[in-house]
Amino acid sequence: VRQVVMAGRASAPALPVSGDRYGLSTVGLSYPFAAAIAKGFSDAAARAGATAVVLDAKGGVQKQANDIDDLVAQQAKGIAIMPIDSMVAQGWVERIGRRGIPVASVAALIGDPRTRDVRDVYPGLTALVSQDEVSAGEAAGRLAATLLPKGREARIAVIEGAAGYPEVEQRARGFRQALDTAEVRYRIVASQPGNWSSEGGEAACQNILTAQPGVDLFFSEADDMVIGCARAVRAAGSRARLVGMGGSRLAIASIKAGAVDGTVCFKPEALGALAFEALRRAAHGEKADERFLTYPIPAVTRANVDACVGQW
Amino acid sequence: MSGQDWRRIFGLREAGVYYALALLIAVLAGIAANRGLPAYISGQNLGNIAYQASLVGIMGVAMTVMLITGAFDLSVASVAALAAAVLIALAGQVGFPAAAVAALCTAGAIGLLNGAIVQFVGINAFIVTLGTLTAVRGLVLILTDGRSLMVERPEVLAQMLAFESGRVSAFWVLLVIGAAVLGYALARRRRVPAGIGGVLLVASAAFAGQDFTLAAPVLYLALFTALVGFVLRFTVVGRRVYAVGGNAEAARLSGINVNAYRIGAFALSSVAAGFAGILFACRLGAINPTALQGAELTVIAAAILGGTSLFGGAGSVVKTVVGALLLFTLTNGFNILNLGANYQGLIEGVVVVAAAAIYTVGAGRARLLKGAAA
Amino acid sequence: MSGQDWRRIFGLREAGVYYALALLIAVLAGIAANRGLPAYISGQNLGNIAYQASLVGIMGVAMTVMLITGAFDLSVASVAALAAAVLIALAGQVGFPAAAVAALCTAGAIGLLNGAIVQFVGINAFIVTLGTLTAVRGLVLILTDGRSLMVERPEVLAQMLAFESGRVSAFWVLLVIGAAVLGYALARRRRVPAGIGGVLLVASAAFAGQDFTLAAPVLYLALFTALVGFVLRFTVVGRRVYAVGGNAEAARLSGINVNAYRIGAFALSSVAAGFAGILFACRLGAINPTALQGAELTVIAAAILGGTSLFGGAGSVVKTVVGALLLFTLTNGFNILNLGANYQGLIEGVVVVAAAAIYTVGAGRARLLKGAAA
Amino acid sequence: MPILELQGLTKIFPNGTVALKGVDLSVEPGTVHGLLGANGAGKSTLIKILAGALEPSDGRIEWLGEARSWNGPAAPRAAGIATIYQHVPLVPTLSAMENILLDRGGMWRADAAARAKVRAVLADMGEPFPADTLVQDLPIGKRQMIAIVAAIAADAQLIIMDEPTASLAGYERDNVYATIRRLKAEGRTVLFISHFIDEIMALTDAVTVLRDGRAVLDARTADLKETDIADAIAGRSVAALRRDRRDRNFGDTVLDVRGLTAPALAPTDLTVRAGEIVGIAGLLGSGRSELLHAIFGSDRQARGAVLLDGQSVPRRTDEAVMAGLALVPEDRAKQGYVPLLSLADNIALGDDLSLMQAPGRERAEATAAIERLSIKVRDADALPTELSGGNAQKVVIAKWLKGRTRMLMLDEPTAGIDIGARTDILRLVRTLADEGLPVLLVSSEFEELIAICDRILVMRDGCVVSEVDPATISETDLILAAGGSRVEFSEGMTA
Ligand SMILES: Nc1ncnc2c1ncn2[C@@H]1O[C@H](COP(=O)(O)OP(=O)(O)OP(=O)(O)O)[C@@H](O)[C@H]1O
Ligand SMILES: Nc1ncnc2c1ncn2[C@@H]1O[C@H](COP(=O)(O)OP(=O)(O)OP(=O)(O)O)[C@@H](O)[C@H]1O
Ligand SMILES: [Mg+2]
Ligand SMILES: [Mg+2]
Repeated sequence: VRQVVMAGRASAPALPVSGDRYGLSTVGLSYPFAAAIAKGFSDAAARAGATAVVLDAKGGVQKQANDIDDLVAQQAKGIAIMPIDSMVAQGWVERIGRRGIPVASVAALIGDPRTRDVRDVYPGLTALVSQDEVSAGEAAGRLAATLLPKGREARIAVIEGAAGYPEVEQRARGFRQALDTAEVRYRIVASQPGNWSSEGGEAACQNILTAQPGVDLFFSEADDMVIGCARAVRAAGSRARLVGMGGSRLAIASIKAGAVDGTVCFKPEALGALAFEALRRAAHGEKADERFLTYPIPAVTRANVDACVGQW
Repeated sequence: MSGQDWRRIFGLREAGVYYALALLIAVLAGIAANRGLPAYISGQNLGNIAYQASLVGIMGVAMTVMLITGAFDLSVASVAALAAAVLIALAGQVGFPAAAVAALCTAGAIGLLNGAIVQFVGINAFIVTLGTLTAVRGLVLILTDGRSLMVERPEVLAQMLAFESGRVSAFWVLLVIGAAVLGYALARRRRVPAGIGGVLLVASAAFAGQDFTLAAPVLYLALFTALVGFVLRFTVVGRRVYAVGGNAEAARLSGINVNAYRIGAFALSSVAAGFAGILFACRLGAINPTALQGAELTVIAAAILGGTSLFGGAGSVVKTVVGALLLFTLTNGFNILNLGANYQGLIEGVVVVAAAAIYTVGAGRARLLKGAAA
Repeated sequence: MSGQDWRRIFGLREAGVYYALALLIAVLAGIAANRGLPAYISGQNLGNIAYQASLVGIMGVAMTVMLITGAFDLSVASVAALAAAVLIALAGQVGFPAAAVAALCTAGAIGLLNGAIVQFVGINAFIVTLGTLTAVRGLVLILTDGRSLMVERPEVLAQMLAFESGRVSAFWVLLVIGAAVLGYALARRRRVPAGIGGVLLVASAAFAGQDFTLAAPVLYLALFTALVGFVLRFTVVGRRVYAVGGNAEAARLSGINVNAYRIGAFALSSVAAGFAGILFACRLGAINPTALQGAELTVIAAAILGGTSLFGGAGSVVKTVVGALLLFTLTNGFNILNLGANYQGLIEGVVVVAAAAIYTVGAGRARLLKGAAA
Repeated sequence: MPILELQGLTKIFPNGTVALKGVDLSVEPGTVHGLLGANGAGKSTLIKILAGALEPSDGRIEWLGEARSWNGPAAPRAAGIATIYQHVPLVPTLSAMENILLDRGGMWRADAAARAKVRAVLADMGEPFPADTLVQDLPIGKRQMIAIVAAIAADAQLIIMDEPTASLAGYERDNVYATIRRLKAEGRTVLFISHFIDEIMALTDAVTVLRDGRAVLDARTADLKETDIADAIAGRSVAALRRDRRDRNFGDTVLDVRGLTAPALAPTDLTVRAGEIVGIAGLLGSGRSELLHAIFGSDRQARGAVLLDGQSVPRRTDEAVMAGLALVPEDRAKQGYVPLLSLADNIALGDDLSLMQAPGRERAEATAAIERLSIKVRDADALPTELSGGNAQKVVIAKWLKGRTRMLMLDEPTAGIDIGARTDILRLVRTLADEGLPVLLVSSEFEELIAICDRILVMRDGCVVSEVDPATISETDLILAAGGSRVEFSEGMTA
């Protein structure tokens, strides 16, 4: 009878209890990017015959702290953290480390993101599995450099995420560095938050276009915002070019349709899988020489958009 | 018309939110001009603000009715996201109109459920709609499986985009509404504010000219506001809505079916949220699971800035829309002036309190004392 | 003691939230056992739940006082974040104790400001605290420059960690509180619920044994709840708090300084939020600018789940804490059972409404009608 | 055949209170039928059942010869029964006119015909209130009138009035009397509840007296004397309140008010000596309540000096209470008690200055007060909302019957209180004064003022216009002094 009940649960959300348990604490599973990381993590676990315990911090640091306590209490074999806040997460890494559980960081580094280089992995971490936000910004900047008008100072507007997120500054920093390296003459005429959402990006671009009708290029720090921004640009009859970041399915579709000029291709599922593998190896006592794990993050345009499969 | 009536109508208490909006726009226009930016008060920019405020406005109008009946709905943003998800999920198979109807029905069903639980089980509306806020967002997650959904069929997508991004000549809209309001003002003497409103509308039609167009959501907002405002102001149903919120016991003893009105308000709120969700989904033909998260507080803030009482019995839908415009004018101003993101929160909070202060202080000490007692 | 009294005290209406929590724990323990997971009802796990609920509990207790006086505070989460930011920013220079005092003073000042605006300018508490929610979060962003801050000096950090992560033997805490409650129950006959509570506490002390320790925040929560509960239940101040919320005008005419009580409630709410912020900062030794965003709704939900009225005049701090425990037991259960994230929202929403239903339905039709009128 | 007949009507509230224990009542068409009874006798409960606002536990209602059972208040309205409730339920955020039209169906708010009809009724009644003012801005007396107009405009065959005159004074009462006569002349039936036996004698054709949920007297008014009714209400014989002519020696000046002014109050000076009862007479809206609130400090716009035993009292209610001032406000539900606190807690609200609550002492005091004021209630743990109107009023008075009170101000303390309790309360006030407590008493019952006051101040339009000696003035002269007309009054009472 028990078997029948368990079989009946196959479609139920909970994964069957089998093999070792590996935990992933995400920032929030209603964010598609995080959900895709979780999918990569769970799929990899399933392939390895382990159980993935994926927790949803719903965007709250405090909830994430609780989640990590719960994972420790459940004696997970390895814990991956997708930290909501990099500085705050330092304490968690140490706390988990004291229990001897391997811990990896996914999608963001641990430590002060302003001073610590992403490749300088925080002591105590088994692995840091991430794209480098600054170099992602650089990829976007290099792409932008090719789109800007030549022979005059280009006017650029940056659509930031929201105040208080370190990526906001990192991506913008990389973006500017690449433009500087490319020796483009440019001026950032506006830098406004789009709250990571399409409607926020649309409103910000609409409003910026009112104040600065001659903007040549909008750099949106996330794909959702670039899509909204594209609508605003089209509605205002502006000729501004649009560069996003993230490689979401929607952005890929928009690039194919010609509404957006380019984006930077992130692969969250790959991140999840890499993190799981790193933890599994560490749990089985294998030593790894490289603790920073990443994957190539190319900028894509309409010409090479097929190289990027939207994973979120 | 006596001097006292004039003072009342143009006094801060009645017209405070209009003054607050006008003041904000004037300040922003002044700063923009001072910095050598393009004219702030342009048809284009004002149209943008109206467009950005339209979804919150539509939900705010229904929320106002809700608040007037003395209840509360925190679930609107989740319901809007659910309607959007249903639309996107179904549109590919059944086409846009059928999917839109399904989305509205889903939203309406949740409204009825909310209302039934509040009225028949008797649980506080705050906790019920907080529960449905969470539960409905959960449904959105289940429906989207935590990923962004998009409409794949291009002809359906085109239909949806057309529904949302059509533009109408503002000239005719303003002229027709203005004439209607003026006509009303003339038909009954003593209706000075309506008369002024009508004149303003017709004047702005002439000012804007025939080239200036409005986005479809703005038109939908205007129509919905006019309809709800009309029902509240001129029909017996409207009177009963105010009575249910002002004193439910008095309403019941007057033979009004309080349950029906309250549940109806929940349904209206959810259907309006569903419609806002449809407009949202039609913007991009796509939806992500976190869409519109947190919008409920903006919606309620718009209504309360417009002077609607949290305790029921008083409120005006037009002022709610003005409240929403005020909130979005503020972000528009931040963007135009390129104010640093870190400073926006502080300024926004202060402006919201100051705007509310304008008419509260205007209402004078007498009401203050009563208000303190209430 | 008559049968009717018994029925009342153990009836769903009075004790509903306790039953809801017990039921939830029983269901979770059952499922966990069925799936072969480690025992759900262990000191460790229950301690975890209490620890996780402690910040919301502390804010919820103060929020309950706020709601009893008939006001409302949406700004608690922002205030907590500000206090945390002040603490972290100053601790490096002036040391932990001085920085903590500064943080509490900052929080208290914002509470006084909130209260003064609500009482003297007469603006609705909802809109004022929505404004300060935004403005104070803006201050946090300005203070931190949008980045996370952390304490650099190791000895200060150690002090802070010690303040938050010290553990006390639960045995003594439970025993002392249990004995006090029992003593009270014996001193006055007829206090059956207190008696039962005392017996339960002493029994769990015996059950837990001397090895079982409680995290410091849980102790702070217990002390704060006991203190506020005592003041509300046994002092004249407490009675006046209820009177102010139940009928402000009658309270004023009875010689109660309504303004002082209301403003005091705002100050208490903010100071408690500030203390929660300090615990938060000490827990992490760092603060991110978006910390605790959205926690205000959880805090209010805990209070309302505990049966506190949104309209003032009724409420119990112990039940608020139980409401908070209920909410955190739920997420703890999700984590333990590894329930798919997509389904959590739906289940959480349904459980919240169901928990509220337990005691509302228990209150029966009579109250339902009154509730509809309120 | 009676238009309305009740048989064995019973009502048991969920908390176990048996409000009606099988009442039989029959009302003849075209008559004015009086319903009387002590506070808590069950009058309001009875009419709420008739109006469909409460469901009877048992019994039978026959309307126009047909057995009916209402489900909700809409049915009796449709059947031609209009009701004025004791605690007038109005929507504060709507205008008076909208409130009157609240039960109308139809489509448009601005239904011209309906409005015209209401305006006609208003004109008939001498425009008792501005129709377009929001109800929340109207004082309690005007609100009472709104309910009366609403019931009359509803064009019903039976009009039930639950203490319609309790919050009215002078000419407004006369208005109501005239209206009732007109209704009767039109062939309508009125069921009239009142604690004023003179009203009952002058207006009604038949009376029923309830006591403890039973009808104890049912007779034609013409066959009864006032004392019969009073005795039936109280269940004992009630001695009429009569002025005792003893000469009193008053102590020193306790309350000294100098140049006190407020928006609705001209600068006023007055003094009250220890042991003295100073009455304040005036018409509705003459500023009597305003004066008391100004003295008490609850009107923050009031300016001027208030000295208690020579000490200046700061203009705040908490300071005033500390100093020993006490005010029993006129609107008990809104200003008097806290509905969610028990009677014991409500009564304790006025005096606690200590830190800890003292449940034992407070309960004993509350129980003593319940005894002393004969409050009809289960015990001191009951909530004020469970009480009948008059009993709730007594709770508010009980709040201030403390040793600490040095100056007692009463605003319409007997409004809605039955004849037995009224005499008790007035005797109590007299006793308190004789023990040395100075009292300021506002009442629209000039008879009461004359009976127990040592001096009467007359107010008109926010001004104290004269001071009269109750020993020498007659009731009609006092009414004249207050600005009412003697002719109207005597017509009102006797025609
Ligand atoms: N909602 C209620 N719940 C419980 N008991 C009630 C309720 N309403 C009234 N009672 C009780 O029913 C009895 C009759 O009350 P009712 O209001 O009918 O008295 P009344 O004759 O109108 O008195 P009054 O002259 O003071 O208005 C009283 O004992 C009262 O306490
Ligand atoms: N809430 C209010 N809003 C506006 N005017 C008021 C209010 N209360 C009283 N007034 C006005 O103030 C004046 C004095 O009223 P007050 O209540 O003191 O008179 P009163 O003699 O006590 O009459 P009542 O018998 O109504 O109590 C009146 O003109 C009245 O209309
Ligand atoms: Mg009564
Ligand atoms: Mg008065």
